[in-house]
Amino acid sequence: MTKLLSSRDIDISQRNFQQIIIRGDGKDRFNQIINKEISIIPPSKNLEVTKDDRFMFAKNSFDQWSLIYLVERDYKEILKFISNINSNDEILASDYSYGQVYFEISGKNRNEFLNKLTHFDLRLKKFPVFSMAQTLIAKIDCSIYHLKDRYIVTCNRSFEDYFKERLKDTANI
Amino acid sequence: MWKSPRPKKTYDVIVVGGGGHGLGTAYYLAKEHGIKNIAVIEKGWLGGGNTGRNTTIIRSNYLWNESANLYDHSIKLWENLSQELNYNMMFSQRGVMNLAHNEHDIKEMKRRVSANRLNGLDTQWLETKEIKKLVPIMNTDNLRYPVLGAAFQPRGGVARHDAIAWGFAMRADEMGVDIIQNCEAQSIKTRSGKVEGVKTSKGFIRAKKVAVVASGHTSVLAKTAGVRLPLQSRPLQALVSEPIKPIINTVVMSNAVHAYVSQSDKGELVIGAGTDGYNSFTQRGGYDVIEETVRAIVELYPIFGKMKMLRQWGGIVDICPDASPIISKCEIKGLYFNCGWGTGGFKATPGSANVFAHTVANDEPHKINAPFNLERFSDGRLIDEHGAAAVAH
Amino acid sequence: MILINCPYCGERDQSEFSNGGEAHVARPENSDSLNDKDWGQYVFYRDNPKGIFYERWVHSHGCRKWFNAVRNTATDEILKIYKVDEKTPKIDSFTNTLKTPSGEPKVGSGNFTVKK
Amino acid sequence: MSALDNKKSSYIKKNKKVSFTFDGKKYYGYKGDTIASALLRNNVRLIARSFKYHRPRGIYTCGIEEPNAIVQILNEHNEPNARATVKQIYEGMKVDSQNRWPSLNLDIGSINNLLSPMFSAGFYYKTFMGPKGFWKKIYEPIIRRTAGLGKPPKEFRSKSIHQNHNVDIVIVGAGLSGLIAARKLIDTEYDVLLLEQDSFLGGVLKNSNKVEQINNQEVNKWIKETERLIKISTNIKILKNSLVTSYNFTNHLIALEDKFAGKAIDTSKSELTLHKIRTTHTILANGHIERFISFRNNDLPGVMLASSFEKYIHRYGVIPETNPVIFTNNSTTVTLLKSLVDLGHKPVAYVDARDKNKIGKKLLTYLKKNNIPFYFNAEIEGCDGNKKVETISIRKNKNKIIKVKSSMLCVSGGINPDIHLFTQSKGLVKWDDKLITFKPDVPFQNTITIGSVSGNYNYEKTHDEINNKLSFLKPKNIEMKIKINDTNNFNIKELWETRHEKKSNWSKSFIDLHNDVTTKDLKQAVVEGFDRIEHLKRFTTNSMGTDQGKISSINSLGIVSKILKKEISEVGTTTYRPPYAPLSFSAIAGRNTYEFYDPQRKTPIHNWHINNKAIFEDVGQWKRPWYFKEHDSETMHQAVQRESKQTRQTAGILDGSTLGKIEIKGKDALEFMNLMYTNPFTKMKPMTSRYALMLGEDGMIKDDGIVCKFNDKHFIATTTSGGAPKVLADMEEYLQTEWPHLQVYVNSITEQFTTFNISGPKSRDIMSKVFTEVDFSNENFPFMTFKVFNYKGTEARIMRASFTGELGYEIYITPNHGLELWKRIFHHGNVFDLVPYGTETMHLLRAEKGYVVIGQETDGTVTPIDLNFNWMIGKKKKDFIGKRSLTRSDTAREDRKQLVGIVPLDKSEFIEEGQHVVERERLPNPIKTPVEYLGHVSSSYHSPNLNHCIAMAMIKGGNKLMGKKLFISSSYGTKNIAVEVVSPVFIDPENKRLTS
Repeated sequence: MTKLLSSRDIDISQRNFQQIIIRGDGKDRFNQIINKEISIIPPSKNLEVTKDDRFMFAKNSFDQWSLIYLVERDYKEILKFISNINSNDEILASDYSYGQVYFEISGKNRNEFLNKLTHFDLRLKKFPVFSMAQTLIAKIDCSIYHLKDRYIVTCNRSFEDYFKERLKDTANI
Repeated sequence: MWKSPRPKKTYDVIVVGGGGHGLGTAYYLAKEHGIKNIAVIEKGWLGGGNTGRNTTIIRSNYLWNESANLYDHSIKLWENLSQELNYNMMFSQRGVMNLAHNEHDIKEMKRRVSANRLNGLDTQWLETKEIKKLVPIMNTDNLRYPVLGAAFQPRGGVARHDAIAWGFAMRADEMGVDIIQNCEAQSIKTRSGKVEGVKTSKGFIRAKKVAVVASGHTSVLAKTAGVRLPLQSRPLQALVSEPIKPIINTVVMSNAVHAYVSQSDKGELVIGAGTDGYNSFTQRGGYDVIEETVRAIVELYPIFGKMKMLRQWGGIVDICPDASPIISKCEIKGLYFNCGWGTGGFKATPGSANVFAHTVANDEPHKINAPFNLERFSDGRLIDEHGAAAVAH
Repeated sequence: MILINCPYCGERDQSEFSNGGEAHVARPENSDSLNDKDWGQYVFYRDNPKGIFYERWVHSHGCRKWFNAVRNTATDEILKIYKVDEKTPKIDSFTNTLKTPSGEPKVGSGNFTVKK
Repeated sequence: MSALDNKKSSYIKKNKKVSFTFDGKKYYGYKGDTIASALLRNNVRLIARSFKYHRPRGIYTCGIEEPNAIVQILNEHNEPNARATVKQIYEGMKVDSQNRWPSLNLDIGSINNLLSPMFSAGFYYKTFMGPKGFWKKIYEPIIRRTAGLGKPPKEFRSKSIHQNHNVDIVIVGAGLSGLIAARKLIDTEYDVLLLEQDSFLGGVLKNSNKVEQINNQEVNKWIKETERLIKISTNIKILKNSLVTSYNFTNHLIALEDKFAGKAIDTSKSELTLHKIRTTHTILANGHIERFISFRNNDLPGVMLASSFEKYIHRYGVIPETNPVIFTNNSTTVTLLKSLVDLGHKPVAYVDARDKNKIGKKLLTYLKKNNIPFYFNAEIEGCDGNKKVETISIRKNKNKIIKVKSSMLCVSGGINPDIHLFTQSKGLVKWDDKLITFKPDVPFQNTITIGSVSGNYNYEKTHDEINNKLSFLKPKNIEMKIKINDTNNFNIKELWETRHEKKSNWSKSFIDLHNDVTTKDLKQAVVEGFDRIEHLKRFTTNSMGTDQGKISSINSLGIVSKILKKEISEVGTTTYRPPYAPLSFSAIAGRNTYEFYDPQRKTPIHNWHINNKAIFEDVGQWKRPWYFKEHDSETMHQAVQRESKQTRQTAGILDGSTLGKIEIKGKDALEFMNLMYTNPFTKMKPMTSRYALMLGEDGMIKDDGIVCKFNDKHFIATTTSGGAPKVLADMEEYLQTEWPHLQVYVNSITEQFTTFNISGPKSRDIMSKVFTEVDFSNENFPFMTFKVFNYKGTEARIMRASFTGELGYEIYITPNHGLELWKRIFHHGNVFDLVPYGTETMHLLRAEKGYVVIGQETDGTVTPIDLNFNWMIGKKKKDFIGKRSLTRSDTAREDRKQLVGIVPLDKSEFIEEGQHVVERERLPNPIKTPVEYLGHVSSSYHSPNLNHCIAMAMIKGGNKLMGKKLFISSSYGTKNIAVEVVSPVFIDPENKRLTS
């Protein structure tokens, strides 16, 4: 984790991370295949996030999941996992490792801060803990994960500089 | 100004739509084709639709020959219209500039400048420093997409939107045309492939010919006659600022940094936004479109950040798949359409009315509007002006 | 700005979505046997009603999923949202939901409907 | 007579003196003063010159509705058109009047007033026309110079921000009704946002003494207590200095917050916050606006709305004049009268248009008791004075004129519910005969109106009304007892204008002060036949000023309805357009402008490019190296020639990471690919790749790329850099909506693979050094095949492909290894003279080879057949997107524009891109009659490898014109360039370099 900024009850840090986007039907066989490989069941409820020490696993929509590695793994392991899953015709796993950046946003003012950059409704009653959403933040397509006291925001790597500048600008102005 | 007669039982021609195009059609039918028994029916007030809601930009620098001919025919009429109608159109030929912001824009615009030249139009290419001379307040280099040049048409400009509707209305009225406001066309009646008349909120009116010029509502009316048109009705918004002393003396349009602006004689900045991406008849678009436009204005003219939006409004524009209009007969005899002007119909008002009147009077298109037929959506001979229409659809 | 209830993500601002025009226009399977006119109808012609409109939207800045909506184009009110594989709601279920005004209301000069 | 401080008012901090200048002269006010209240304190009455006639104008109101007192703030980047009645002063503020020359007191433009017959309604349309050319050269420039209000702003860079809110309830306005509503919602389940335009809460409670006590408390105490309760609540947030300007569809509101109200702006901070609010319910508690009455010279400085006068006394603690004349047609002026008397002053006259029996005994007794000169059934005929009110003419008993002296005249023509926001929300309004005004009727959205905006002018009953209207929210029950100082029976007589006695050019009775429209103009327009209110508005410019006719638009309806002999309800109102008050462009733009206007996308190699003197080109949002400068003085032309030459001689490398990449997988992937692309993929061997084309249903080329086939169920496709999002979206669209039966998934992997294109005769040597484990021999790694292998613990994919016509490879690597690998390639490539090149060289090299670029050779009107791409069309395929369109009569024409190569006959000449192909050697200048042309030059470069210009063109029937002599127009002369039509492949037509 690299600290990006810390001001007025906002803390933001960032890191590179490993991630796999998995497409499939979410039915039993799909769950078994994944569970067999990494011993975790994909969340079944739309927009739900499950988490253990190794992974954050989120259901993005009815046929898409994002699997985020919380602890960096040997790349070969990930490639092997992807190749094993992809040996099933009805699943597509695409490697997203290092192709996206990961920002952790915490602090008391995190909602007000983020709402300077997005219209997304962050109120707890609309965006509960352990849920995720895909939305626009600072004009960029992002995923946002709600982990109790903080948000994880991910976006494509090519936007990294722009996104960071927007975050800093919002904190400073 | 004009009388407000009750509708007669029957007319030679009913023009549906009392905007500039419709009133102009009646005017030219009476003046050039000797047809006097005409009614223009308007559901609201004259010029209250897109005529009174647009940013009044006039230019003819379109890419394809067909369009250049049509729009330049119109400019030529504009140039004499104040005298012809004895009503000041306030046609101000202060020039229209289309900015290029990337290499692709440059290539596209230089091609257009060259095509325009061969078509006898006065479009020229401007380098950034020449733009800066014409519009010193423009931020040309310190922005996300720098200004790399522009296509400039000096004969282009702006005019007074109400004036053309009122001017045509007064002169048509003098020639005996019945101008009937608050008269909504509800359906077009046909029998065995021939038009019979129009059912209106003031009763049924019989007519030998019906010419529909109802912009956003054209396809709705066409449907009542069983005619399907390739149109989608979209919100298009515009806004004006508070008035200030003259600061910008030409019309500037930009597609990549999406905004167009001119300054009215009263001193307001007249700013056009883009269309919304969905069909709507509400005459109101999304606030996000206004924001997109204003941030482009602030980007291009930083000092305008200190100015304020005075009014914003929306119109309903009918958009064709190839961003070119339809001025055409159809499969029903005696039924004619002039529609699909999308975001840029105002500039064409006199030209469109003129050739449409010809089409209605002779049951044959004028050679200028012959390519703007309905068949092109079957045979594929489209007139694709998405580039030149200068509005990102 | 319209608020759209994505069946997968919930209510979001319209700026996250793209409109896909008329819904339920099937791509002809036997395009070779169609004449130019009929093919042109498929490629270029879409319904454009004032009132009840069955249309498509995609949550392009969200889950990227397509879905259908029934919207009153005279008021922009969304009357129903349904998934692509759900049954098309019948039009008569919406006839009573039409509210005035449509566009800028009219009266006298073409403006507000003024009730006395 | 001069202004006095009201010592009883405590809202202004009288212990804090503030100095500012107006037209260069220094004045003092107090902290909290607006420019207007401070100037009134200093007895400055002349504030501005009017729009058209340059007439002297003063302060007419005490708020956002001000039509006259509009000023320029010099020390805020010359901000034009600021409202003196809203903008608060601060130390060092510099204010100027507007629209006058040389000075406010002596304004040359006021000659317009005497020329006024020329400037009457619609004068633009009818005059200044002939002779032809005069409009353009003479009239228009003059009109433009005299019009306009403020001067343009000065250099400025905006710093406003946006703040989004999602709430359950918004309350607009924190006056009496807004505060009651808020109090009832404290600690309920709702998230509530309370918005107040002023820097304090209380509204009418602070602006007047209309309400005496609430729950036996002084109103000020009650406001304080309420504010405290709201602040400690968990669910209500207050925003002060926040004006709601727009009420959009689906309960979306825009409010503008001034962060520096009453303070000098700190330019490093955001000065304005634009709040974008999405709510479930909207409670409009935004009150009312007083309207004026038209009479002779009703624009003279010193004429002021009665409730505004009252507001200056109570809110700002300044009594603008101790002995004014009060002119009213309704009961609301009672409290002004009482305020003056309570302070020990009294009006010179109280003029009431109503009959005695309508006025009420209580008031009559009060007037008598206090010995106030009193006229009922009377009206103000007009007023006179030199740049200020001096003499006021009262018309009594229909004809008798009495003259009184005072410097101020307070006018009330009745009050209008402030329905602007309600109508923006598309709610319907109705006419109320008793109140003589429009009030809200049927809401269109979830809108509730409370208090005077709903037409409830009786403050005593406010709580009952709110209880009733908010009951569905099940709010808290609270005790409310409101004691008023006012009458609880609102009563008004219809009066829009009074009869004009004097006839002189200077005497005018205005209906729109801002735009200088007189009642005469309005009538004249009706006489001319404009009988529709929207036409009248446009013809006369009535209510089109910056105040949008807030104090006068209903009056004009009244006047027009009288002439037309119609009910006002039949005439209708004009449309209220957003925003409610002028809204700062800077605030609308927020931070989404300048450096943040559009995201910049950068590849993992971006910083290397910068360090190696790359000049960048914008390709969509991407920043791509356009060319690399070898040294600072190298020109673009030199750089591109060098890069191109070197690539063909040794090797060159391009950062192709911006290319779109899509992974396609599933049981039906093959069928899907066959439908999406023109090419057939069925017989394609696994681990090979193919150049592929995508069409629209209209048969026109939309995108191209290379498709890699792993097997029938797994593909990776590349797209153009700009086309990537659209291609992915189209694939998703077809899969989800058209062919849901196909079991296929697609993922974007654009960002997942950093991509390099290396090409040139030495590329194989370099690749062999970089990837020592791979056999790059032609036999093992032929053209259009690809391999996947391990590279430093990750996976690399290498494809033998080329966009230059040379031997070449495309390398795909995960982004965390991108830069390292790029450097490594150079490490090994340097000995082979490897050169980095940019997009311009890429375009040049591909043109030498005759390859097309989507968006350059194509423009949405080009079919594959037009490009001689018949070989790419899977003719045996039953269907693919766009197939049927290729056989329409127009697309099947043989004389369509087709792709050809062009070379100048004189090899020293250069053909310009975008110029046109003609059959004539010369063209006239200017061209009067259109010249036929065959097509246009889509690409043109100076080829360093052939050492002359090569070009591609799309020309009519091009295929049949090979070898023909034609001409190309030029931008600089009338002589065209003679050229020969040739094949567009200029280099290696046999593909030897590509495949060996």
